[in-house]
Amino acid sequence: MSELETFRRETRAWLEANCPAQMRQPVASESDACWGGRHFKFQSEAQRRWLQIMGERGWTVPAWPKAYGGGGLSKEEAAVLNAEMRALGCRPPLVSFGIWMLGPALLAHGTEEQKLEHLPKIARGEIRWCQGYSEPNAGSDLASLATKAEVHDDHLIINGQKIWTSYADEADWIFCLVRTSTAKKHTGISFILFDMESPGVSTRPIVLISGKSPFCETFFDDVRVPRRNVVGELNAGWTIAKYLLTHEREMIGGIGERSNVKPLGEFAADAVGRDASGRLSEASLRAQIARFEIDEAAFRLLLQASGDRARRGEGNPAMSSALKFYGAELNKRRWELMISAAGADGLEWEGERSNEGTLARTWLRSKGNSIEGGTSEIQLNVVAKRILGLPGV
Amino acid sequence: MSELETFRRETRAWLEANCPAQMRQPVASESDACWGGRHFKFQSEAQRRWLQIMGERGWTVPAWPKAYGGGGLSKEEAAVLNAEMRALGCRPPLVSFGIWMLGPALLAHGTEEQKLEHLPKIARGEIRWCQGYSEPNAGSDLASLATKAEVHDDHLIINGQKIWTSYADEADWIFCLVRTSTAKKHTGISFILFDMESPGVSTRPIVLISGKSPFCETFFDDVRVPRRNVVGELNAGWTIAKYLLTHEREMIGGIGERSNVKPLGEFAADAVGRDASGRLSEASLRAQIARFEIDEAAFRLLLQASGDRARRGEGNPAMSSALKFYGAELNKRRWELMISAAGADGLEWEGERSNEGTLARTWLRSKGNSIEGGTSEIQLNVVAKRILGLPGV
Amino acid sequence: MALVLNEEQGMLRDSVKAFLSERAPVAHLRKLRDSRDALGFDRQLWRQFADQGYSAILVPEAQGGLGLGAVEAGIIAEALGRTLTPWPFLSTAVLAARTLARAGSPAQQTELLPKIAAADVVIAYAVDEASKHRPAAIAAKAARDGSGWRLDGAKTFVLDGHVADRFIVAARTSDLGLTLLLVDPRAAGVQIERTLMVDAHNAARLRFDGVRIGADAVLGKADAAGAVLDEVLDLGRAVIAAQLLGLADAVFELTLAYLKERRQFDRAIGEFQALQHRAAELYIDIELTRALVLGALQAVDENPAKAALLVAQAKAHACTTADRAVQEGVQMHGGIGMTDEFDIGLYMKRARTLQELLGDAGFHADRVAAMNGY
Amino acid sequence: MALVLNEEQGMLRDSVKAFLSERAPVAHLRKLRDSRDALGFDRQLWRQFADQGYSAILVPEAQGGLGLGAVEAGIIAEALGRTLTPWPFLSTAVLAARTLARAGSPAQQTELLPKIAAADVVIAYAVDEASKHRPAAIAAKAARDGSGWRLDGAKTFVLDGHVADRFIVAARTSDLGLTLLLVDPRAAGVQIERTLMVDAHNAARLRFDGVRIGADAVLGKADAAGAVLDEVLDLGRAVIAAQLLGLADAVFELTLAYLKERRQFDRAIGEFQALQHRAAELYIDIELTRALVLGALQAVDENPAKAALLVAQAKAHACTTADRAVQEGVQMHGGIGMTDEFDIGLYMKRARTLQELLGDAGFHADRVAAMNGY
Repeated sequence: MSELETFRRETRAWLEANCPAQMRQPVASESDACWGGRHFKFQSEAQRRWLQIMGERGWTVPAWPKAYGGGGLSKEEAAVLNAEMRALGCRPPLVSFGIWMLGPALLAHGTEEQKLEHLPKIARGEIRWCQGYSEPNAGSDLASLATKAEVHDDHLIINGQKIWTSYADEADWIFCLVRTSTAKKHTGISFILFDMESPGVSTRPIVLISGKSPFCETFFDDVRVPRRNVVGELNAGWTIAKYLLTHEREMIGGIGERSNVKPLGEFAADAVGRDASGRLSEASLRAQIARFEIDEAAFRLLLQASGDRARRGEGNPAMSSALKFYGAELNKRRWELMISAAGADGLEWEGERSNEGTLARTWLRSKGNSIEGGTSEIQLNVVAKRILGLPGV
Repeated sequence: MSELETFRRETRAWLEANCPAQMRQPVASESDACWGGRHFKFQSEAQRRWLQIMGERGWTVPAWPKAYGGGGLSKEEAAVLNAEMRALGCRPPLVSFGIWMLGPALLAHGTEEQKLEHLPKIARGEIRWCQGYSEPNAGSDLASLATKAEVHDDHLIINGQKIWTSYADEADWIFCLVRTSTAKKHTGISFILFDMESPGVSTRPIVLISGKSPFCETFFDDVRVPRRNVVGELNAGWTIAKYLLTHEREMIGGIGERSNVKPLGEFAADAVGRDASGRLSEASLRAQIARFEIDEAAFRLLLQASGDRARRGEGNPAMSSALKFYGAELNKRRWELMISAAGADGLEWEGERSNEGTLARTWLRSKGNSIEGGTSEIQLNVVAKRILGLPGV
Repeated sequence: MALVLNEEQGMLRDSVKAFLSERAPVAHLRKLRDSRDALGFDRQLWRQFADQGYSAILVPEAQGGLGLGAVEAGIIAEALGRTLTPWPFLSTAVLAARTLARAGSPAQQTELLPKIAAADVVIAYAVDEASKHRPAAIAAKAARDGSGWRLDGAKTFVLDGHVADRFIVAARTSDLGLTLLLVDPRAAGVQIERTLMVDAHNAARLRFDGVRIGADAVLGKADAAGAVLDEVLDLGRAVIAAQLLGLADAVFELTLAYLKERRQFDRAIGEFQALQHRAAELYIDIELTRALVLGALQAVDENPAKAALLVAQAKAHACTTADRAVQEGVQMHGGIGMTDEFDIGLYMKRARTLQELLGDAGFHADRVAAMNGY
Repeated sequence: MALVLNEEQGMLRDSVKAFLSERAPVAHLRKLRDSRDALGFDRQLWRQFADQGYSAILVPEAQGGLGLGAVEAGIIAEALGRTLTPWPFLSTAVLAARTLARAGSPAQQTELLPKIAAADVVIAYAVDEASKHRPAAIAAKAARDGSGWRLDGAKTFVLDGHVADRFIVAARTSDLGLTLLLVDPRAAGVQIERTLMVDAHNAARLRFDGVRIGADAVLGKADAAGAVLDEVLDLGRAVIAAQLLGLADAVFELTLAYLKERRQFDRAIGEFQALQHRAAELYIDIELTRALVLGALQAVDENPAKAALLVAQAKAHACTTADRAVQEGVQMHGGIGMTDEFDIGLYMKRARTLQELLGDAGFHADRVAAMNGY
């Protein structure tokens, strides 16, 4: 038996023995996720315990080095762990921007001291992180950001405002882009970490057109941050930011692909009825849904083909922009057609019948798909320039 | 009875007495038009005679001054003449770029000598004109034109090439934009007139994707033109060109409005059949045609409203760009839907059954609507800048 | 007839616009929404609106109204579309007023029309029974019951239903025959449920269980309401199209201003040609809708033979244009457009409701095809 | 299975592309068209193509073919779509070859399949009878006549019909039953009219008046050809989708090069953002079609249960994409794109014919809806 097979057998046995039964139930809603952090309210003892024992083994971040709280697994072993967890229906013990975003950046650009300080706490779910990038006047054009950090001998003083900071009101620490020099747009930016409990930090939740959201505005008023909390060189944060943005874009790529939703045609036929020959009774809606399903099928296959090409080393990195663009537009179309099929009933906003307006709220929320994570316009610019090689203005 | 009423009665009587019966038949095809000129082959004696007697009265150009071969009529009288001709079904005695384009330009910018020399011959249909604007590398960006006219004491020497010169192979004279200075893009252009029989002028017809066309390429090889044939100041031809372009755009505005074509829905239902309840049997085509007819109805009403607003002095001149854009796109959609309804039969290219491919050729020809007379892109630029006031790049 | 407003109509437009932007701008709707106002509109403000004569447009002069037409009602609706003001204008001052004027008995007219003109009554119009508008499929049933009627059935998407003083209910009284009935909300067997809609305007679901209705509650002739209903629905659709036009206009103004003001990559975003072209196309769509809506309103007043076709075209076109306006509006505003704090979301929500109301673009395109014979 | 070509398939793609761009580029079609070639293609060149094995893809190895599948046939078609080469590939090497392989008797196979592989025979496929593709409405009728059949009816849009050595005719032999018949063009009662189409490819109309056909001319079982026909048509549709993909690719390459080269207002027109965004969207559409077409071809080979749905989706998507490519291609080229001298018009014409062939986007979208149960 190969070593990998042995690992698989042992892993399965360990998971079967240790994963609490409750943590093997399918995730019912977003609130089932375990985000960790200082103030996190565990939903159950099982959830707390699952995080703890996985954290102890470093299996919340199986491929990180053991020295930083990881599992020290090889890529192949991590894949096996993942597959076994899926096979047994184990919930992820921890979801976290620390794992997805800050961790990779620190591993690549942090000092040894920074890694030792922050990574283990991320791995054990002790510190919950949020991301401070966008500002009211620096959305797509991130390089325009204006939050200012005055550099002193051993500390920086930060003043300014961030927006779209997901879960800022529940996070313990923030990783943040700040301007440390106004000499040049891109080169005057630094990547910095600080505690959200520092004096001068405040947050305000953002209500979206669809209702409550995890987003916040975050304000910095003379926040004092030790100089050793700068990651990478001073004024060289743009490199790290770009690294993370690409990362983020890839995560969002699959947005158009939602398998847990009832097929549109079926939903619509149930909502508006069928004619004598079984066809959806609104002919023009029927045609639009068919066109949508065709495009959706094409998108699923393109996602698959892009993966297959990337595995062969034939992928174009800018393809993620194409997928982000199309996935977002497709998802918007899906919800337009859903709301159109649902008619007046779909426009209810409160009350039990509409499950507190779930359909209408999801429809409205989907409008953000083509804005967040880089607008559709930005993605098309990237495709035009980096794939098609069209000249810049 | 008002003077205008008297004029109406007399005009009607004169038309009834003098317009040949044959010239009161509806126009059957484009080849029924009388273009005049040195080499024009009249279709009939009636056509020749109708041109002659109308030309003698100056009623080919009723509102031009009598001194220049016009009818000297007031705007109101000219409108009455027009209305009476339509009422009796009289064909226009003469169609001519001289009347539509050069005439107005000469009236506004020509010297007395130029007016006396050229306008009467236009009015009597003795000289047929063509227009030399576009060049292979100066389409939408007309100011880039490169046909060069070297200025000498009393003459200019012209070298270069024009394209899209309608009927250049049948025209006697050309009005033409040439570059007389390379100092500045817009200010180095002159507006000049010359005889197409001048040594060094040659033409070549252009075949379009739809088949034969009136367009030509026109080549100038050391063509010698007297200096007095420059209209307006040397290097100041851009003003005249712009004047004529606006004129042309307005003429083309009505392109989407074609009343002599069978309504699309009827055509399509005849072509693809109906279901048991009388509906066009291809549901998605039916929906597309309905959307087209809605947009077409809106376009007709917008044309009407724009006229009504202009009459009140409330019009925006750039609205003609909006109408040109939409009319062109609408006409393209019309023929896409026609060809789609006609199916394989509509794709025949020769032979009696398809009337030598009329449908397919008209469909293909319509693709030029959004290119000729200013591309759709240019029209949208104009709308964005001159109506919406969006900043230029 | 020229496709432009005449002088009086122009004055009406200016005055109602000024009135609404001063007294009932979008912030007014927002306040009602956030305070979860039980009535859903401000009755006092609505009376002030009526004091200007705006509720009396379609009330005949004999009943104290202005006796004006669809064009004038459209002008009011267009202004209401700009400010999203949630008044019972459509239900009461348009649908009910025109029904009463066309089919009401002298007693009904004398009782109700002056109150409509004075904003002293709210009358809700109950037609729809399913999630999509399908007036041909009305199933609520009124059966003869002595000298009167007995009403059973359910209605949905009834504007202003939960605050109405009276309903006008379209009920089936025979296989092909419909009857319009005036129903008292307080009658036994009537159930009313307020539905809180995405656009924060009023609507309700109604149930009628053996509701007994007197003979004097019939509007016009029993079993023969089809023609009146068709005419009134078409008037309503044309007026909603005007409201969508006003909404699209307002959204486009907001968006255009933002394109000129918002800077990215060291330029106003309105300098980017891709946005310029999209804005230009949207502008043209709005102008097309404007011409078509006015044509439809004029036809309702002057050319009944062409009205149905033009109204269907206008409602379909206005739905599509307003939809494009709000989609582009949100997208071009970027993140700020997604926040509840900013008004554009309110426009998107209202546009969606108005699209559904009395038939969406697909419904009316289907009617256009049928009327044009294919 | 990975959604990429394997190594052999990649080599096939490169070799057929190289062969066609060298020996039969667009100029070749233009020459045939302008010389009004009576045959409509160059037989010698076609044999050279067959010498490479390209006509033998779907011919089983037992009959001297390569015994490959839809993916490989699609690779050839994609290349033919790029160069617009007017060979009887689809009719003979795809539709006829697969029909014979599936339903032909040993005698039929032995006679015809090796000739197909060698490009020694042209076999035209006669299905359509009206201007739109409607295989469910086949009305040409074959009645029993002694031991054989008697064929009456008409067919239209028959590719390569005027130069065919044999027809495969789909005829109705009972209310629900279809039969595929091998028909000799020289038989009494056959009328053939060449139809000169917009794309300068071969097509014909056929009439059959009491054409007598022997019992040995039936392909497969009489009255039971439905399943074979469905399968063959789906193969053909997937292959046409691949051809449309190649065409769209070629047009996009032409257009992209022009955007980089053509200057206006002192800039390359490809610098204008509105054109950049349209080009980027078109690029994405082409990539979507590419993935979907390969998925459909793979399903035809490996997953028959999913093939019909995927093929319908692929044909619909390819039609829409190719249409967008030629529309944008002409528009972005401006005046030059409208001239016959420039190739893009030839692509537009061919794209339109391929869209119509075996069902346009609307036809296949309708099938998708039906297969997905709404």
